[in-house]
Amino acid sequence: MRMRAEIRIFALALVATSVVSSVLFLRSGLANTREDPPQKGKDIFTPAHATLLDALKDFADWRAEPVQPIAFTHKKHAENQVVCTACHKGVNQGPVAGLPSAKVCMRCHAFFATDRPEIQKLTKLVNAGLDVSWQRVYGFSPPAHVKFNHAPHVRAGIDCSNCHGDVSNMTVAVRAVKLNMGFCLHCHRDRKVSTDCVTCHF
Amino acid sequence: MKKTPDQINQDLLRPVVQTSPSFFLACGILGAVVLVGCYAWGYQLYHGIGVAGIGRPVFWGFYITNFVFWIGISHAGTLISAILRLSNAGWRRPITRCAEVITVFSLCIGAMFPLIHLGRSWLFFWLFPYPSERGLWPNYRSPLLWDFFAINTYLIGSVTFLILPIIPDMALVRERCTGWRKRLYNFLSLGWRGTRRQWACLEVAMHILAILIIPVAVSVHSIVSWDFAMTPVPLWHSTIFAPYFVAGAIFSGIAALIIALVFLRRFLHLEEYLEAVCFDNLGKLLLLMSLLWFYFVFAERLTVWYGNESSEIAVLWLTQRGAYRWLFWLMVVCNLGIPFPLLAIRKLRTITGTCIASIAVVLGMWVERYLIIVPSLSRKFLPYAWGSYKPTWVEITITAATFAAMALLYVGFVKVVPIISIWELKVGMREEARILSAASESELIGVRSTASPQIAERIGLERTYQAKT
Amino acid sequence: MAHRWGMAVDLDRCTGCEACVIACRAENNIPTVGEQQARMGRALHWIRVERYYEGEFPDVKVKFQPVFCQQCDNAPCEPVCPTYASYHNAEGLNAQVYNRCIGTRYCANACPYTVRFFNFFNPVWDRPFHLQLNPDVSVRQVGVMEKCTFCVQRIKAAEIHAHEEKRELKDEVLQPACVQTCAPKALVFGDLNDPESEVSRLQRSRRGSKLLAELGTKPKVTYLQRDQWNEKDA
Amino acid sequence: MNRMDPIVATCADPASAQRAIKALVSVGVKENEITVISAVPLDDWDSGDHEKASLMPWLVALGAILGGISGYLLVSLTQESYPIHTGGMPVVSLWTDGIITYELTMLGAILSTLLVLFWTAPLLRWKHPGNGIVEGEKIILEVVPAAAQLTERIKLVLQQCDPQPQARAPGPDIPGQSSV
Amino acid sequence: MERRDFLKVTVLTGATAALGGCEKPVQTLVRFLPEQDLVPGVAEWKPSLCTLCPAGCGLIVRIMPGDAEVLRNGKPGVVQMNLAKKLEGNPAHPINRGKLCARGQAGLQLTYHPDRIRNPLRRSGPRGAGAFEAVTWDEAMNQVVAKLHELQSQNQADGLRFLSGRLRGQRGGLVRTFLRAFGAPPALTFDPLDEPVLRRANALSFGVAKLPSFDLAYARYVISFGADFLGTWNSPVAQAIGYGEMRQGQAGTRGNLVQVEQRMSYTGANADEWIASRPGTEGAFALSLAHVILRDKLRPLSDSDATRLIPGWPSGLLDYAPTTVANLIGVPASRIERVARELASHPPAVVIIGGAPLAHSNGLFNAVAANALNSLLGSVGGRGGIYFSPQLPVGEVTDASENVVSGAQLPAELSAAKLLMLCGANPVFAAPPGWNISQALDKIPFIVSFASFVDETTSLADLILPDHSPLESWLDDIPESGSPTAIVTVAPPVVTPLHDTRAMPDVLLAIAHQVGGTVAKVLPAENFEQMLQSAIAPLQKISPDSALDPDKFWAKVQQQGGWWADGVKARPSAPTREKPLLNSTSPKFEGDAGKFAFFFQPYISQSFLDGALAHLPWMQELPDVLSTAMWGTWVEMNPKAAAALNIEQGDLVEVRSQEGNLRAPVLISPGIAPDLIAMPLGQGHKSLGRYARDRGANPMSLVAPIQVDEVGSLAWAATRVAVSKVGKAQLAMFSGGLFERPSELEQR
Repeated sequence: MRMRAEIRIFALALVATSVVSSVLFLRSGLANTREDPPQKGKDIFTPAHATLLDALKDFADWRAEPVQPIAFTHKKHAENQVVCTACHKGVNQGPVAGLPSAKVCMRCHAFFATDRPEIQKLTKLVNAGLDVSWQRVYGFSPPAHVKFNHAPHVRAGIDCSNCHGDVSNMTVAVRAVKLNMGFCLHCHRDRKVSTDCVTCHF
Repeated sequence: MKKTPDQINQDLLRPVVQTSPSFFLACGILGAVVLVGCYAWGYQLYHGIGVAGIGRPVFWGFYITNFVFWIGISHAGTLISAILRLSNAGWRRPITRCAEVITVFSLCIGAMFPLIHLGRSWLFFWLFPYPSERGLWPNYRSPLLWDFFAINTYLIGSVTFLILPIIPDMALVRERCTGWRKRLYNFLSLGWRGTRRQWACLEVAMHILAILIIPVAVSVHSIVSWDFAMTPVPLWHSTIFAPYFVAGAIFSGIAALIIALVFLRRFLHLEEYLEAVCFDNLGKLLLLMSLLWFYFVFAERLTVWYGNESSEIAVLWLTQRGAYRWLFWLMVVCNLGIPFPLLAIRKLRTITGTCIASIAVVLGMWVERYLIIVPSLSRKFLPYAWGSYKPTWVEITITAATFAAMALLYVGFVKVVPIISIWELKVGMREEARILSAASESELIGVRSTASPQIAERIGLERTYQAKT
Repeated sequence: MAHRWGMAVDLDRCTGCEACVIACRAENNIPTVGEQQARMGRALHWIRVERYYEGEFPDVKVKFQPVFCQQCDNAPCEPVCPTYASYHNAEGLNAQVYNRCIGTRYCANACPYTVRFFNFFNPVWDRPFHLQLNPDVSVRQVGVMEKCTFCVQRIKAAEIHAHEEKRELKDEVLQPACVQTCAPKALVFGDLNDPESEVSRLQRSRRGSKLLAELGTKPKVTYLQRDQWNEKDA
Repeated sequence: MNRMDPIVATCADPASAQRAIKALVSVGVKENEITVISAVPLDDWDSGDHEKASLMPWLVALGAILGGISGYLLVSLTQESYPIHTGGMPVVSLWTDGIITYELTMLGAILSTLLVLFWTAPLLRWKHPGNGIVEGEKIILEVVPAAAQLTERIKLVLQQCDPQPQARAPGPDIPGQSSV
Repeated sequence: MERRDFLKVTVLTGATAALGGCEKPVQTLVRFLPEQDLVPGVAEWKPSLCTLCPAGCGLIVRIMPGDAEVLRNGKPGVVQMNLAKKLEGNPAHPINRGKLCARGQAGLQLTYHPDRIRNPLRRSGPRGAGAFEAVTWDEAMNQVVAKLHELQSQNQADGLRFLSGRLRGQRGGLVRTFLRAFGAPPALTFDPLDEPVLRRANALSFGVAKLPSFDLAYARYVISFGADFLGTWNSPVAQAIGYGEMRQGQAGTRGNLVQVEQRMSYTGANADEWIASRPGTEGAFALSLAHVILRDKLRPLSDSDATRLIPGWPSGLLDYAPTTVANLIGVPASRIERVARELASHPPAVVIIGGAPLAHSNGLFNAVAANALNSLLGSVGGRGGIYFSPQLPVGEVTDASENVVSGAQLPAELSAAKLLMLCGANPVFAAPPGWNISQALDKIPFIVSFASFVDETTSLADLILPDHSPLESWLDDIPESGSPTAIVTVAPPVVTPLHDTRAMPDVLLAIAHQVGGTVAKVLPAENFEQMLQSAIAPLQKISPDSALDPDKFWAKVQQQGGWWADGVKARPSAPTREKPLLNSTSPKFEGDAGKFAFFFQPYISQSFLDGALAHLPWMQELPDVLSTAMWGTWVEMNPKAAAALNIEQGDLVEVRSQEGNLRAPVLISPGIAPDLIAMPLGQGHKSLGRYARDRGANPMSLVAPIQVDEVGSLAWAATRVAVSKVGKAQLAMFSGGLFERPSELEQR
């Protein structure tokens, strides 16, 4: 029976201290009586991913191969001596290589290969005042926080194929090279150029 | 009472082989709380760390408080039991395992918090020194990395320290059950047979570990303190922190141990094994640490006040007169005001007394960690950047869940392993017997029941005696 | 010769107009957090104008003091970062490598100037506000620390441009957003390794001092204290 | 050679066990052929078993040294591997590396203790779990004579100095009932 | 576990979606052909013009190509277009010389604001319910034209009213011509930032009805009566540039700034000496200074138009001896003496007056007194003094300060209107309740608004013809002050319109053409661009590059963002010859001191001006530099006064005047007189988009409709209020401490 009493005191003490402490906690204005955490849409902030699946995909680095609306063949154009910079104009001017609008395509394809189904697709689009919504092949995810600039690389005489594979022999461009940080660093180390983090991350 | 080895086996193995409904009840309740905590963490992972109350300038809040707190609790076991083993204190035998279990589990829980508090928890593995094609390694100058190494070492050490003495008991259980249990315990006993050589090796190993674990334990909490002391933050950047934290850790550790013992004593009916003498001695230790703790606090506060350095004094006033004064005095009461009388006065140093004192201390030490972290951050050097902190339900829930998790793990462990080291207990009894025979041949038999106070005194059983008469 | 970027803040010129704050916001894609978050101390202002009152009515004075990352040579934020997300680059910038940051927020605690800001959530711009985002600066995702970078994107662009034109990069072609917009010219940016540069000159000024110099952080930002107007001012 | 079944006997207490062993030795059984199994460690028992254990501290020390070296190599080699500048502090600083080295030293020691124990005891051998723990003062003697012809004499000896020979270890029993 | 390859490859949409957080991917939308092929990632700078305040600073805009979601004839899609990324000051512009203020920087958000009106709207519910339906431009235009024809047919042409903020340059000219030709009275102007009192005073003193400019760079002693000239008053950027030079511009000398006011304005915070005087006594203060100077012969006795206005000037202003007025002003005589002596002994010295001192019933007197002091100090037109920027008559514009109906006549004028055209004025929000603006508007049969956002006034409109954002439209301006050279700024659109909007001038021209008759005749221009070109053309003759081919000249003007030439100085027109001798009148206040213990002073907000910028999240989150408050309003109180009512920081207080009452969190500020309550304008919107709506309180709802004598404009600082504590409030503050070395008390 001595035990029972002890336990009762024990419980009492437990309750008492917790009550006292919580009271003091509130009293000292340190307990949270504040608004709920932000809800999606309601607040200025929302979570990083719409669904858990997206989050996992992002973490596992998984994504589908892009499907281009028009089966553009780099090979053909390369064979016909169309240089990369003819379409990817930005590549030696700034960060982004860029894609031309369908207008540019039509400069030639108003006359060339007009019978091909893909070209007809293109023509139909342009007549409808629409552009081709090309899907991105290469690119960096936001959490990578990386700012790549094409121009200096082109100026340094790095061939496009170093990072994009032998596009001139591809039909639809595919991701030939896995552009991860190791890939970049490897090249940078070999060429004795800066491996300072803020060269790319800012 | 004189227990035959068989009785001991029965008493101590009962919780393992028999399962009462209250066990499932406890697991159910605790498990529920833990699940809520998991939900809270998931919620935080999904929305972002912002669902916690931390902001600028108080970037660390409940989570780091809990981290320090649990790491502190972990000093209960291993350190205490190691010291007691080395000093070969007889009364340690029933409590060592109970203490070591606390260490292991509270370490696991404590080590979770740095992960929980990360802004991008999913990248925690960047703390590991693993080779990557980036050639980038973690920064060994960061106290957080010291934590990483220290806690891992300490965890491995304590687990080893815990399981070695368990092996023989596992073998014992193996011998007394059938079916899947037998297979299980056969495995857990690692093929222990109890040969002379095994016993000899085990004893040496335990001795070595006891020696090793003490400096590790000290280093762990020193490093935890350096998480703070390495930064130029008012009141953090102080040389007193390492010993201060170590003392505080042992302080809260002993308290946690006492609470655990009381629970076990009650719910596993171990009244005859966990005798008053344990609580008495632990109580004395707790008293010592309480005074030591106060000594450190006083030294720290006095230096700051006397130094009168503007940024430091701001924090001092904030905690002693400002918004945090209530918590500050709560801390002092819990860590000194309540324990001191209860433990200093012999009459009050009963099981109940030590238990109440311990509860107060555990609470007080949690508050102490909170008061170390938050006020300093909210009063950094530039007054313009002063701020405050209020926890949200997420932090509070997760905190509560960790306490539940601790209890749950403990209950689970008790279900699997006899919480009192049976063989050590038997060795203890044998030694007692020998001391007695040395004391007086005549009272060799049944001494415990009829021992005269003088003899009892000599063999340090006085408390038991008092409790009985 | 390598550059060593630094700044000088003339508190006598500064009017505290906070144009720098918005300029920084626009240049560096700093998200707006909303009232509730702001109340929780989560507003992000890489540069802020500190206001300190002196005295009581009617003899009140006010001191304005723009505070931003001091780009310390001996930065407390750097050694504590377990992943080198906060580190020192060759030009003396305290870089914050967002992608390497796992969000321990240790650097923010260590920083005595409290100029580091944390992304507690993923930032969102109510469309079409996202159209005004600066493509040269990455949008910091949830859980990473951020702070003033001396507009490193402008520095990098200038370097590339200079390299392209095969000439040495001079600091007058280069200004962070805050400096560019500062009407009373209170903020001056430049190369501390160039003794002729304006910022070096100001650093040698008799009014020059460092913020919290006693902590030994060796900031690269010099504050020129407010001048006194004296009766017999020639 | 095929290992023959051990001859098992249970002694009432250490004293009788020791007597039995003396007798066995006298009939030519080597001491290392006798395994003594007890519920609790037996002290004041003269035998060579401790030598095995006495190796342990040295091996542990070795493990510690290995741990320390690997720790120091880890910090000192890896830190230079990326050309990263740091603020006021050196990349490799003995003060901080010391901590990591220390922790890994301890880790090495602890792990080696565990391994050495497993090796010397020996543990992790789950075969023949039988003839296991006995109760209280009782002691099981397990004799595996090298020479088969000794078997009969051993049994005889064991009977003379009172232990009851038995074939099996005490079977399982449920707590609550009286144990062996 | 190791995840080396964290440079991940994602589709473009992934990237853009992440930019905007998690939004629905763009690639589900079709992609329209761009107008011209742009090279993404490459930036260029184009000149433009800041229209957020009357200062008229020049801009350069950083534009880069990007993908924008647009509607093309009802179909959503993506198109590549130039996007504005950053605004900077135009380095060539004489006023702001490459610099810009916080508001100017935030102007960028006007273009990309989510709450912009994206197409013409027609009221679909009862007036004020805020229910609108989308209509096509044709429908909308036809409706307007029909209404106008209706007016003409009922020959109620004078029933047309045009209410706007100050429309300068060709926009103003266009409107004026339109109204004149239509037979309607001149445009009504409502602009709380305007200083009609000062204009009037300058007309009396100097014969120029304009806002003044100040050559601060060379001033060695500046005394400012309530003018927040570094923050929001007149031409802040130009004045801030001058201020910087005054402080540290010339080696060896440093100008001194003395600020006289009751509530420490943001300029006062920068002052070397801050003097708290009684409200409305600034004129007396100025004259008292003048008295000392005259008495001690510190300056030669000047006799100018400015001084002649002041009774008792020749006799040395005996009534204004410091000892006499010290109590009235609330400043010790010794201090007045000292300041006067310093003022006289540090030429060039200049006196500035503006803001609250002019917003009392005796505002005109205060202004004229300050002017007189200026002319006594000989700082009119001189170096380091006060001067008037020249303005060239260009096109339709004869003079920017052409007198327009404003102030208290507004309600009367409005109630006479049959059709109201609304452009850039929001009187429902910014006018005192006593004017009953909304009642007046309710009576108007038809209201057309050119607004880009649905503000309080526009929400009462029957038809909304959304204007382009400034960056999308042709802009021009003829700044009134801030530069010694004559300026005509012109800027072409820098970005293509994002939504289905049209520029107000173009719409007005189109309406004019459809209305026909004289209106069409006097406005032949195809579009606003043509108007501008023809207006600018004559400038070529007086400019250095007169030899240039006109088109080249036009191109040059566009590419440098306007036209300005040195040496074209202003010639003050002859002083207007009606000179009433002004008698010092003490200010009148509404509400008796017994019941309403405090003076009330609303002030122009650093962030929102009069409230027109409250919808910009950047400005909402910008900590007000003195209070460090974000996303709300507050009531400033002196610590002692607050303690007396046991009000403390973080309390919610109710402020009552005879006009109304409001509730707001209190902010204890050392820099305010114990008998004064101050509140920033700008918050308390009932409309104006998600960021401004239902946030904070609008101090104008307390202001009494008292007029400034002889001017008739609103005396907004002439109200008395009472304060009482009603509870606790939460105000988002950026700062923790007030003091750099906090007292023990504050550290709690």
